[in-house]
Amino acid sequence: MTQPSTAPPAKRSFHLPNFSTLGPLIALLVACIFFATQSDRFLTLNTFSLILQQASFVGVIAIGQTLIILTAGIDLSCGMIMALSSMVIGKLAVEQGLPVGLAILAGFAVGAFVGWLNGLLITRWKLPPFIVTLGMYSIVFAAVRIYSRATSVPMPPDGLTFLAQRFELFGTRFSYGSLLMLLLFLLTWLYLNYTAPGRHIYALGNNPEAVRLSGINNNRLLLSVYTFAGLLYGVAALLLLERIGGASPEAGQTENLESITAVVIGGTSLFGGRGNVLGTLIGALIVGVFRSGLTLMGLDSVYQNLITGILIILAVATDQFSRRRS
Amino acid sequence: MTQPSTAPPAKRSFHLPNFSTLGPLIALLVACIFFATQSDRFLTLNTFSLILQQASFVGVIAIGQTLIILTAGIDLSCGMIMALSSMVIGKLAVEQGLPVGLAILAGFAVGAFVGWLNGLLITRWKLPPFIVTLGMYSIVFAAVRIYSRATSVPMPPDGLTFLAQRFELFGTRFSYGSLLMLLLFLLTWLYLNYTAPGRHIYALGNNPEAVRLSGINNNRLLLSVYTFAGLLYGVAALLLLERIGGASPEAGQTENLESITAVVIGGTSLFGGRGNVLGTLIGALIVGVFRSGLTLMGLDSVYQNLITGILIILAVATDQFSRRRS
Amino acid sequence: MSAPFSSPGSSPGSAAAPGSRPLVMEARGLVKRYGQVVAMNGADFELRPGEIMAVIGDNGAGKSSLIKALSGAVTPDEGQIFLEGRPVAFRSPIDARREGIETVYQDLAVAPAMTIAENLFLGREILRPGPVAKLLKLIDRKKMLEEATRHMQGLQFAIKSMSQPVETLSGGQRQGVAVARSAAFARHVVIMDEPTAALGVREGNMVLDLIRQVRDKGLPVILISHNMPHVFEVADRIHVHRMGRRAAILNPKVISMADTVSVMTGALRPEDLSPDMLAG
Amino acid sequence: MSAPFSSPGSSPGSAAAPGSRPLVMEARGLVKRYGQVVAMNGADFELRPGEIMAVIGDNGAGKSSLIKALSGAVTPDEGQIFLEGRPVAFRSPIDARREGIETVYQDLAVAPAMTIAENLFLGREILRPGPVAKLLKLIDRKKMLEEATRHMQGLQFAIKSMSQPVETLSGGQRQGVAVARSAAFARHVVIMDEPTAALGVREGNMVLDLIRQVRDKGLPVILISHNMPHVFEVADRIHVHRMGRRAAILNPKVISMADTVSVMTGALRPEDLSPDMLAG
Amino acid sequence: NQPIIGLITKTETNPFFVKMKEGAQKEATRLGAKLMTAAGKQDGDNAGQVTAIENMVAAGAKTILITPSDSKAIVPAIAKARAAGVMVIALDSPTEPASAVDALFATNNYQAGILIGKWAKASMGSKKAVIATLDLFPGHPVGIARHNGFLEGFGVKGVTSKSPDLVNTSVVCAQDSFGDQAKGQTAMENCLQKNPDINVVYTINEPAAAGAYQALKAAGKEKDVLIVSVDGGCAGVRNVQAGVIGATSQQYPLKMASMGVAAGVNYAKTGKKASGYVDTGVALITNKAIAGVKSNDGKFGLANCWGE
Ligand SMILES: Nc1ncnc2c1ncn2[C@@H]1O[C@H](COP(=O)(O)OP(=O)(O)OP(=O)(O)O)[C@@H](O)[C@H]1O
Ligand SMILES: Nc1ncnc2c1ncn2[C@@H]1O[C@H](COP(=O)(O)OP(=O)(O)OP(=O)(O)O)[C@@H](O)[C@H]1O
Ligand SMILES: [Mg+2]
Ligand SMILES: [Mg+2]
Repeated sequence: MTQPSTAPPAKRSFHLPNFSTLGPLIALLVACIFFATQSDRFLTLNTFSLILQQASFVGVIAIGQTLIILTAGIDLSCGMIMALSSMVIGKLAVEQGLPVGLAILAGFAVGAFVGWLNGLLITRWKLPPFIVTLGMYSIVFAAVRIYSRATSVPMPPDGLTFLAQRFELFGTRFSYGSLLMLLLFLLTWLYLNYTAPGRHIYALGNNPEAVRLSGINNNRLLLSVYTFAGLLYGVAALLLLERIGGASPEAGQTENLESITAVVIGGTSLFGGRGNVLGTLIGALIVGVFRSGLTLMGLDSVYQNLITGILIILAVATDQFSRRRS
Repeated sequence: MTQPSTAPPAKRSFHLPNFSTLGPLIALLVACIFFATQSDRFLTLNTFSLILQQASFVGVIAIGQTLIILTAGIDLSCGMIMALSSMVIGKLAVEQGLPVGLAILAGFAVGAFVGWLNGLLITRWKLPPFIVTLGMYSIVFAAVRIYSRATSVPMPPDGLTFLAQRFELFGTRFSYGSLLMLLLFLLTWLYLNYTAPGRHIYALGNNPEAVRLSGINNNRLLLSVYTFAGLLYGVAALLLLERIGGASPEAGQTENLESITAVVIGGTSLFGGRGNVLGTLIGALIVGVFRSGLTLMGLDSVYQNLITGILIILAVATDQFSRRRS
Repeated sequence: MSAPFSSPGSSPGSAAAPGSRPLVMEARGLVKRYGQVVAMNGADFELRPGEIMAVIGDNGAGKSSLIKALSGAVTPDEGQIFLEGRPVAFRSPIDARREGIETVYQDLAVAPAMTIAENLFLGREILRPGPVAKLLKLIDRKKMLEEATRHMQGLQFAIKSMSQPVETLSGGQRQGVAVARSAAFARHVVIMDEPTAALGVREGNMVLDLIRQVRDKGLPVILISHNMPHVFEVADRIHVHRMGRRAAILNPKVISMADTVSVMTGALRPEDLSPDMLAG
Repeated sequence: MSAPFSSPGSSPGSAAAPGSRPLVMEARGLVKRYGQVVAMNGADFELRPGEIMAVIGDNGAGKSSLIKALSGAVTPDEGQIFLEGRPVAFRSPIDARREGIETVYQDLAVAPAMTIAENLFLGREILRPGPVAKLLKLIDRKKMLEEATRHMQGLQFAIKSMSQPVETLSGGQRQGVAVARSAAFARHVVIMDEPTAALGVREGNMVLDLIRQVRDKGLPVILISHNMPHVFEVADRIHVHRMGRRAAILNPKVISMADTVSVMTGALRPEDLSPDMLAG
Repeated sequence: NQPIIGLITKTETNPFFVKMKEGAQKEATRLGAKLMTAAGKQDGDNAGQVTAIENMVAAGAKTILITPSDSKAIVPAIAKARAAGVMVIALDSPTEPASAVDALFATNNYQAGILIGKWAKASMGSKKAVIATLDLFPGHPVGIARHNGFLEGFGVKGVTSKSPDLVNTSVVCAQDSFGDQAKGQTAMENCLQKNPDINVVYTINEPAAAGAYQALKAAGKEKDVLIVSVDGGCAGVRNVQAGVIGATSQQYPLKMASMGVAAGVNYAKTGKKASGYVDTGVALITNKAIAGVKSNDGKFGLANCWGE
């Protein structure tokens, strides 16, 4: 969030941070066990499949958010970019009658383009990511409204059917969307850990000056991260369309905070350079488990808010304590 | 936002950051000149008084937010704490019939208490401020709903009248609330620049390890910052009551983003340790000027969103460029 | 500064033979593990009143870890620290500061965006006179700038203004700030972890002078350094650290620089030294 | 390594007299201002093929600023840099790297949370074989660890594992990582800003050896150091920097250490030296 | 074995929905049913409502009552729930198409707008009206229905219930208030800056109206400006009696909720689903009755208001 020109946060620590996803995982398990004792409907594959589905598009957004936060940035426009992409896909496929494949490609391109625009403003003008993406949020918000004329576009039942398909596993139906999300998490994890540009993303968040001095083009790297994140928001748009069966002009307003929450619960530092994208997956699932478990317990929605607040703090505290132990 | 245990971000820069508020000020002036050419109603004392009034409670919240961001933290619960305080003051004064002064004190105490709770979780359990205050947002949100039973409390016309008074200056009526906000900005600026604890706040955000090693009690300092910020949110509650003439259970939901925006536009780094609270004042005013100016131009609200997004980016870009010049 | 064989620690300020006055600082069997790495492995340490005790050793031997334990910056896993004979357990640098122990850390704990003067006085700002000012903790900027200039003048760094942010200083100038800070405020013990590493010839000698001045005020100094000429110039005794523990305490008045290096690198075993080379 | 008076730069790799082969690097009139501070004030510089050029000077003299300009890390306000005779304008360290210039910066540009191996290979990771791996830029972790061990072995730091994060290393070990990196990858010029400052006696000597090896491969080395014995041990010529500019180039084969220090501190004017002490 | 009934509101904060929830809770307790509640994060949060539907179906709800945030986008999720044998009733606002749910218990928002529009027109008499509107936020169907209904009632030409978007003919200042008091006040202040002659203010709901009144009072104009609103909450009705609001269209969220719960219990007992559109009614509340516009006074309003 600083200007790339001000340089290396050469952080040091005596207590070694533990990058494993063990902490969040423990919190997730504890939450599951707790809810299982509260409702016998909780510990079913069905619930599990549902939580995965519900986490799917925020999860994919959170992948992009993780990449950006690893570079010590932040993206407030993520949900809106998704909304725009979904509107583009919906409009083109349904109203313009474009082939579905082409419409999807156009949606992806729009997502990547807006992401690229974010990256351009951040790298060229050296603006703080917070401001650029906040401004972009407003701009894309207006664009969605103007483009959609504030009307949602329902999917025709035979339009994107392939998306709505489910597959059976142990008698439970899972959505391809959940599968895609899991796959993207895995691929991103591999990318971050086993490719050179992946490692550079960590280094960039860790000490941008070191990256610059080692002859890597910081700006190009950052630009590619924001563009790729935009592409991921396009993929999230697809999952959103699958999930709610239509493009809504009201979508995308809360996903920024939700995705950042998943990232931080997952143990990634908002200061960049430290974290793990699989932690983000667990973070997204933890939020889903709370929501689903509390609903199953039949709690009044106001009290759900109360308890969710407490549980989020406890989940991260569990993580902290488990790190301090190890 | 990291765990205080992981240590010193010993940032260095070759291009010296310029801490003056010159950049934001230029952006503010440019915006004012632009709107003055667009509407002859803009350049009036009346408009100015109104913008000040509208900025008043978000402005006071943004003071607390600046202090917290200077320590490399963040507060998402600020608006909600204000809502709770205003509800407490309203309920006690109107429904319980407590003397107004006592009710206000109780409101301040509640604000400071919740702030202290934030600080406690952050310092004792070493949790990231993002998570603690996000959780606190949900908790206080629920508390406000339960406590207010979702009903707003109107001020009796003779209840907090002293608050609603205006004073005349050059034929324009200014509210005491605006005055209070300006005063608080000035005092905080003096505090940050001319007292030992004020300087420690900067140092803490700059290099927490250096502060720890120099024998300052980091935790106590952080705790006092969060508590003081909570108290400021209590003061903001008073201004809110003055402004809208009653306590609303729906208040406080957007002030976190708004105050962070004012802080960042004002040139304070989200990484802590660098910034100026007077910049925050200018940041808050810039947002008010945009809103007021665009309305005067008679723009449709969708387009207002679009333009606001662009203007926020341009405002910070102006700031950046003016720094690079100097 | 030559001294009789049998009397180690013979410089003006340093007092008497072992036993007569209690040790200022003592550590027994300190252990610190980081995962598999053992930074300290049963390290002992002692410091007599008014002496300059040099600590030398290979990179990674555990010198910084030792002094971090002595200054409260890290808590050892095992072992005991004594101050003036009483056992102490520093839980934070605040505790050590309270005992008057001042430390220059190797990674120079400074706040880069703040000015030199502010860094010098961080945590003990000069306040304006008057009870109101004391209550509000109003700082006296002018006085701080003056005092800072005075403190830094002694070291003769070519620094223009004390209101310059530390991040604009050169590597050596930054080190000068950290050194000046510790020397100015110590009341009991001064610990310096490689204070001359980044310094030029002239500036390094200034710091050595400063160290002697501190000793002459009666305060003992712990000096970690890789610079053998510097060590031999000022040290009363030399603590050799090897693989996480004390290998020997040498007498620089007797032993040669080459032999010292041999002990340090393990080429020479302390047992094989003549007894007078060892400092009691 | 004694040499005839008239032939400066007489070590094996270094070639010929001035003029016969073009200068590898040359700078003329470099100026860099930071607000009121003038870090470089018309600084000149030259580097001959295959020589070790030491750069010495007081703290804050502008040495780091000079080499930052030579390595593209800062852009000078005025002046010109030549590489093999052609004028170059480095706009970033990428440009300098592309020319085969490797630099160890004084503030050790490392990513603290990343492992030693990753830091060593940052920006030029070893990729797995095969076209797919090349396309995806898949890194070969095993090979990188092995290579890292090999590079670091030469310096004999007692580091257990190359997959340790750099932030867990001691000050000297960290410096070792930065030095090993530059030596391993240079193809044209190696620049080292105080590479031995935090090193122990043994490790420091290892680095001096390494510098000689680099020179023997035919690569010229720019060595900034405050350690006069080190400088005199390896340097072919000594560039003395004073108040933002070059004061003189000295011949270490002729001039004494004490005189050198005098020139550096300004006690002795270069004009007053005998001509043979100046290196052409 | 209690029947489980789910209630999904647009938000957690709007008193209208909070009271709806309380009404449903009371009725559920009376009839021995178990009520589950959920809400979107904010108005327009369709994804949150979809999630709530899924979780309630998973939790065994047999009836789901929903105030759809996005009338179109919610349809597929409702279809899935109905396919699982759940009866879905829309409350307050319809889905598009209306047939997507089993039944709709709602007020006609367009009608609510027409009522206050007619009243305002009649009250102004021959005076020239300068109109400001404090709307919900861009593109919200309820906001559009009330706003356009108000204009039609006011006699603005060319507005019909079919107009897809906010019509702004003869409106000098249209601002978003998000139905929030503080934001309503800011919007009103800015409108007054733009045109100090404003004398009719339409507001999306009563909190926004209260905000508008604050702004007018600060400008010393509260006596000269007519404020009309929609909702009929008790606080709003009291404001009508106090002369803050000229007239408001009262709605009956408690009625919607209790009817919905009763239908749910009935479905659980008899297996018979509710169907069709039940208009829960809207009444104009004002203390300044005007000939030709049917209205009720504040006393009636207070007796029938929701909230406290
Ligand atoms: N926070 C830490 N986490 C893990 N290992 C550590 C940590 N701090 C120090 N170590 C390890 O402990 C050992 C001793 O480190 P220390 O800094 O005490 O050495 P030193 O003697 O001061 O070395 P130098 O002369 O290079 O400064 C080293 O091997 C180092 O890698
Ligand atoms: N980014 C900067 N902003 C302002 N001043 C700077 C900056 N960088 C360096 N300087 C100033 O320029 C001068 C030269 O600094 P430089 O780092 O080049 O010195 P040096 O010769 O390397 O010293 P040392 O031996 O202590 O490392 C110093 O006075 C320093 O304060
Ligand atoms: Mg050390
Ligand atoms: Mg330097």
